[in-house]
Amino acid sequence: MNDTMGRYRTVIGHRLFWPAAVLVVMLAANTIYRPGFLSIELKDGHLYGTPIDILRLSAPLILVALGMTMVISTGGIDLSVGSLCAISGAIACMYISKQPDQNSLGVVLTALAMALGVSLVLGAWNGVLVAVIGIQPIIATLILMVAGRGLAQLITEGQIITINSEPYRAIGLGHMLTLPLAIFIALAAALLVAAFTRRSALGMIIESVGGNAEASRLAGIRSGRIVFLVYVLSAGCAAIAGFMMTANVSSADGNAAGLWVELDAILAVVIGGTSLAGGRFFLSGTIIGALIIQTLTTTVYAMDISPQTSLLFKAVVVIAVCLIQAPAFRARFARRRRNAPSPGAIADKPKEQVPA
Amino acid sequence: MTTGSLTAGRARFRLPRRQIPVLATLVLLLVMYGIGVSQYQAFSNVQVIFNVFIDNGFLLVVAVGMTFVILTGGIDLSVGSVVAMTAMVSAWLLQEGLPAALVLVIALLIGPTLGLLMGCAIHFFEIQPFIVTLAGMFFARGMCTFISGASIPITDGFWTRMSQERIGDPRGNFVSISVLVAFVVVAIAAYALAYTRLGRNVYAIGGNPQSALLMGLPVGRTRIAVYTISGLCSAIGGILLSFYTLSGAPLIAVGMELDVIAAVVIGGTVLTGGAGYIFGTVLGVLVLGVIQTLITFDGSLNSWWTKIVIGSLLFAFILLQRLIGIRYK
Amino acid sequence: GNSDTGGGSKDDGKLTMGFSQVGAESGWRTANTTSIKDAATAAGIELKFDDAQQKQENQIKAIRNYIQQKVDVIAFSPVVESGWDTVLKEAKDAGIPVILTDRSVDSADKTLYKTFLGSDFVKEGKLAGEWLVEQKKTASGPVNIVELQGTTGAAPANDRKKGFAEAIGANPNLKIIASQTGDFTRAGGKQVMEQFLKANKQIDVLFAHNDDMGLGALEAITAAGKVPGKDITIITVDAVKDGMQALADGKFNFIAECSPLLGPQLMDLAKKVDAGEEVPARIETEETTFTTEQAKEALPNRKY
Amino acid sequence: MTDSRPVLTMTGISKSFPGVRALHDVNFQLFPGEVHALMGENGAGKSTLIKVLTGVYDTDDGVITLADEPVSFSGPMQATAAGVSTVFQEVNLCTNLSVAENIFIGREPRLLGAVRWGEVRRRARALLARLELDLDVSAPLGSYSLAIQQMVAIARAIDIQARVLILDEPTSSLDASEVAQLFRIMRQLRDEGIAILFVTHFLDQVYEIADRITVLRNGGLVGEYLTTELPQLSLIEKMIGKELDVLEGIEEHSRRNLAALEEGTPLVAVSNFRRAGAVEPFSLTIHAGEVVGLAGLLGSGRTEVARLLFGADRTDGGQVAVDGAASSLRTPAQAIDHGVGFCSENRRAEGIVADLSVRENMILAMQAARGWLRPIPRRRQDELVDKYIKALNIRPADPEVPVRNLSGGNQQKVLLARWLITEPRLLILDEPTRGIDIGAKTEIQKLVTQLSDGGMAVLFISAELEEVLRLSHKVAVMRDRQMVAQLANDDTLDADRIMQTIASGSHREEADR
Ligand SMILES: Nc1ncnc2c1ncn2[C@@H]1O[C@H](COP(=O)(O)OP(=O)(O)OP(=O)(O)O)[C@@H](O)[C@H]1O
Ligand SMILES: Nc1ncnc2c1ncn2[C@@H]1O[C@H](COP(=O)(O)OP(=O)(O)OP(=O)(O)O)[C@@H](O)[C@H]1O
Ligand SMILES: [Mg+2]
Ligand SMILES: [Mg+2]
Repeated sequence: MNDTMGRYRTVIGHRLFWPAAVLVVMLAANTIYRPGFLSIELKDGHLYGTPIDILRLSAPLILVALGMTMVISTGGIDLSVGSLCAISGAIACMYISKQPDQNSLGVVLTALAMALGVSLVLGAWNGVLVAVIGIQPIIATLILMVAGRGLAQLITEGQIITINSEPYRAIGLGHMLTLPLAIFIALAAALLVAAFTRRSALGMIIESVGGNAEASRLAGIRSGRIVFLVYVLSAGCAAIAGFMMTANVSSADGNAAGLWVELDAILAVVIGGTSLAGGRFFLSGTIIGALIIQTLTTTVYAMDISPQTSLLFKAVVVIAVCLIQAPAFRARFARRRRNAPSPGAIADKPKEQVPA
Repeated sequence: MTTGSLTAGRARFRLPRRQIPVLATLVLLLVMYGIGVSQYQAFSNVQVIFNVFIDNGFLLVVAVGMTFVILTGGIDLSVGSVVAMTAMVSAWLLQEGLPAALVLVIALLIGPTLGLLMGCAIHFFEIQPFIVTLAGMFFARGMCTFISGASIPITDGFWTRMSQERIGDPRGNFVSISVLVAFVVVAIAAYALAYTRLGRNVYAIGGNPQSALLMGLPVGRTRIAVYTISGLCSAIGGILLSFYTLSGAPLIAVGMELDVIAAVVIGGTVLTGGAGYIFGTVLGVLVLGVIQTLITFDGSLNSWWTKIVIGSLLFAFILLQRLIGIRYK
Repeated sequence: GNSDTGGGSKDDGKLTMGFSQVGAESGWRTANTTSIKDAATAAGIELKFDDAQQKQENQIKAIRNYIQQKVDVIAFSPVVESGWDTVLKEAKDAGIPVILTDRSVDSADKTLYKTFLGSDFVKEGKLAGEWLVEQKKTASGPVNIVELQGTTGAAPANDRKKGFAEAIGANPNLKIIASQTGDFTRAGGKQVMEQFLKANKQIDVLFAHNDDMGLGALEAITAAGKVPGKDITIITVDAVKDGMQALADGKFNFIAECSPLLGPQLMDLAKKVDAGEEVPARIETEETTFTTEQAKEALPNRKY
Repeated sequence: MTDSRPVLTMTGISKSFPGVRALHDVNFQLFPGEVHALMGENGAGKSTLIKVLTGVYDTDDGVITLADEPVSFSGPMQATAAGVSTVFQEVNLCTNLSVAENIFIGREPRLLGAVRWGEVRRRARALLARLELDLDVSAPLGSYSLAIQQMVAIARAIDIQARVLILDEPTSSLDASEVAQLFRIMRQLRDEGIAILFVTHFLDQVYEIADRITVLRNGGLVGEYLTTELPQLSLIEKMIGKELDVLEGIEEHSRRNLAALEEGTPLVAVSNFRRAGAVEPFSLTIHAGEVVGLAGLLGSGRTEVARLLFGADRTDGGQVAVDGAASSLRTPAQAIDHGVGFCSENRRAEGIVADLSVRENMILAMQAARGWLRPIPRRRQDELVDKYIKALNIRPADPEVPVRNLSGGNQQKVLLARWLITEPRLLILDEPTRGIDIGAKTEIQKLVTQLSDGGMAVLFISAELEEVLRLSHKVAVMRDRQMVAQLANDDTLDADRIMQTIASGSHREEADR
């Protein structure tokens, strides 16, 4: 009895519990509204169904949010990711569209390399502004957020560049083991970032810089390099996300690609439990956060909530998510409930378990 | 002996250092204006300056509210939507035939109420301001589209008068009433920050919230107050915007929160809180306004170059500001 | 810029026009901008161009600045319909004529602007709806329509929705079973269509408020194993090149044109207005509709 | 004194944090007009008791009465309003505000709601004068050293019209004259009938000022005693629960032959290091195995010297040689590469990373030196961390708790461990024993001697001259940001002579003016 109680407590106490619970509740609500919501069928050898859509569509957001997690963990913020998505997509599509054989793998790889390269350079630009010149991150990245959109449109000359390239399309729409390739790419990126940060000491050092920059400096951390690196990383993630977004519709739209994705990404990071003030970061939380956001968007469409009210609906859900997530809210709520029926019964429990 | 060692009151930095970023901003702003004048004839018209104020009055008011929030180390993403919502609600109520005075009161109550609620959520439930105000942003924008999918014109006499009244020589140079309102708001805010307990608590909380709490300052109350103030400023901004455009439109002021935050930060306020001035915010708004004016005067840029040039000007400005700041540290 | 671009340009006899564009939010808009710029050059008009980035405030600012610069004509495509009286009055007081393009404004005082040149969004929706009514004349059972709206609150979205709804009202069998915003983008159109397809067993018709959303939806329809243009009839608005291609390929069934090529007409008008000639209060651009066959014909010399 | 009724009683107070029982059934009472010392090892629960009292934490159990009224404060604001004025353990002020404002914020003199700044500054100056401090009251507090900040915090607390004054380790980085100053005021307040709760780890201070002592151990109450009836040794016993092996051995060590050490090339030799507005040019050589003490008064520039040596601040000029070869120590990272470590006096702002665990905080410097690409294997981390948790008796002994949950003294130990783990060749310790209990302090002192015997050089800064004298081979004396003398620690050197040196330095300077 005590043992199950303890296990129950550790599950509830886990920081991923509440975000995950929210996700489950959202899916459940959808299923109640439309029983077929979770159903998945096999079409042309791929799995087909709303859950798959959610996974595929959340892939770019997951990617952007991963980079954003690192940046936020250092106490910064990267507003330019949306523009970077647009730029990387624009460069890749532009290059491919100019080639005679759009289906050649070599062409696509070159395009990807070029776009990624440019994005990394732009990430480095952000990094220099923040880490070397010492401009406040929000402003430093705002510059590229504004100018980057212009750059993307400059590249596409304000047109939507449509391409017809199977290998490129695969980034957004391809399948592997019956599942969308995009989700594997996102997962791979997540694992890579996780390995990169947690297997090396990078993660701890990032958290240290975000937690107390001066103390970290005095401990010998060259925080400038770390901060720089993080912005480059974020740009890299955004670039790949940009490929996915453009591949998804086989066209690059300098204006619309990745519009407002920075807000969604920041929201995902925060829902995932990372504090905007910097410090500890949680990659798995971020991923769940991104899934929650995509599920929310899909819910609006799936329930066909009228566009006029959909923002209100989103607001209500986001508020609910925040409240459920907030320990202080749950504490208040629990206290009130506890006071009513059997005072003390639950309250005494933790004390007994505390080792002296 | 001890006294001997302590007599020379030497701080590592003297007071003016705190004003340097603001001074640098002012100088750079003047330089930018000078460039405009030297490039374009009509730029030197006094009315150009007045127009910058007329066109940015509402932005200024909202930025003042945002300054309070950022000074405590918080952020308020809802401002743009609250501005839109206020304008929308006013337009709608006027269309429904309510008297102007009543509409004004209602419109001025909605913003602060939302701000109060957000402040409470932030304080009592310890939810990060970013999410709370983002939800507030969705909510307010949702209210806009909920009220009407299309824009609602305002034909009310009072509004029209406020909108078209020209103060100054009506043939020559003039400002609008909004500008005066904005100045009043700026003056009150500057006074409140410098001379009232509330204002000082704002700085203290921005400096270090834990310390402020342990020093016995009303941290919760202040925090809730700043979001309420920001809500109020957004509401006033919304009214000014409805004067400005004589309508309420669901998609107006989209992304305004970023302009506002940018203005505040360019004005020298630190995003982590605790340092900054209202005067800096005024400068920040002017910087954005002058950049915009420069772009229009040029008139040869296409859409994407406009964005790139705005970004570049912003960059040049911030870089110089920063370099001057370092230099005189 | 160089110093001679400022101030009144009457002296060199060249007409100066201040033009404030909504933004560059779509390929359509870019084509519109290009048309205006090219036409200005061709007509020997000095154009001061401003991009408002979808913000009404920015447009008002731009107009104020044009007044300061004493341009000869001001033209702009309003972001929204309402809220222009104050600044237009200032222009009027300064004696600068104003021409509206693309979208109109709802000022009660019609003397604030000289003329309106542009499309009628309601009519576009109507044309689309009428074609559908004609097509489904013979349908005995209910016809299920899904609609991809433009950005919520945007004038073209509101008007096209309205016009379409009016037109299909003629046949009670035609029913809109779902209507969602796709934000005028391909990605949006696709994402929404995916859910429509999953939530609704039978979809007969898709009406998209612009080509881009329709193009996005195409992919969703294909992925669902349906044949666009056959299993689902697709109607869109705009007729940009990619859309026309899809139409020619039989993936779309019908497009109501919304032409962005206002430039030459605008410059003409500007000259007339500047010369003090009378111009009609409302000029609608010549627009047509396309079916697959017409698209095949028109496609080769489509510029945008 | 004792026959009046207590102004404050706390009965049966318990407080648990997840996994830690910080207070368990503690009783405490405070009478008007007494100075009551609250004693205990690091982590005994002293600060927690104070925070429970002032409403920073809710109690799990227990009753608090103030003047016979049961109270339960929701936070320091209410406590202050009820007449309980507190200086919390870490300096809890806002460094972005001016000195004057820090003293008066929340109760500024006002006229029609407007703060009267002139009055604020005037009164701040007057109040600081009472503490014999003359500061630029409109300068931001952050531009002053931690010790000054501590004095400002005290000034803030004593200005409040209070019935109860609580001082949690106010003296941890003050030197003798400041402490004397503080005590003078405390006596004055006591005589006015104010009840003072005083926490310190300096036994001498307790015996100098306290009337009564309450001892906590491991969150439990050991007892309440009259100071006069509790000899020092039994106080220590009560605090640590066993006898303390005394400081034998250390004394001899420091009086070792300095000349023997000073043979050969110095480990670090700086000449003409300076920083405008902070330190006048100074030269210093430190040899392997040498402990150099840095003595001086509050604000004399000891911390500045340390920071310059470590590259934490930029120098304006001067040369440095490591192992006889010209080098540069311009950033902390460079200094660390050269085997220099620096344990800052300001542990909250410049030391701990509160979010990170004890383990991560400990290995941070070592990891930084290796670069992030070469993580320290987890096994090795655990070994190191375990070793120092034991050696420094860090409590709780769980390496995975966030360091923010540790008591102040234990945080300090974590910081020390961080630097010891890097095995530096020169370790700069700025007030390393700040807020550390008597047991741990001797441990640390022993450690320093051991390390220096093993060849590590130490630059030792402490406000306690005795400590400096006990450990150092050589004492450099600072005065008004100038290094005025370097004295070998031979038999003739004692605290008085150091004070004289400082004083004569002062004469010289006065002549200069
Ligand atoms: N916020 C917290 N969360 C968890 N544990 C805490 C927290 N604050 C204190 N503790 C624990 O409570 C115990 C008592 O800490 P407290 O700060 O009261 O010690 P102290 O007697 O003041 O020690 P010191 O002399 O080092 O200041 C310690 O074991 C500490 O780790
Ligand atoms: N009496 C004072 N008057 C003005 N400023 C002072 C005074 N004392 C210290 N400061 C400021 O404090 C800063 C730090 O001094 P520093 O820390 O080097 O002194 P310290 O010898 O370490 O003394 P402390 O015991 O205060 O740590 C100096 O830059 C100086 O500006
Ligand atoms: Mg303590
Ligand atoms: Mg010091």
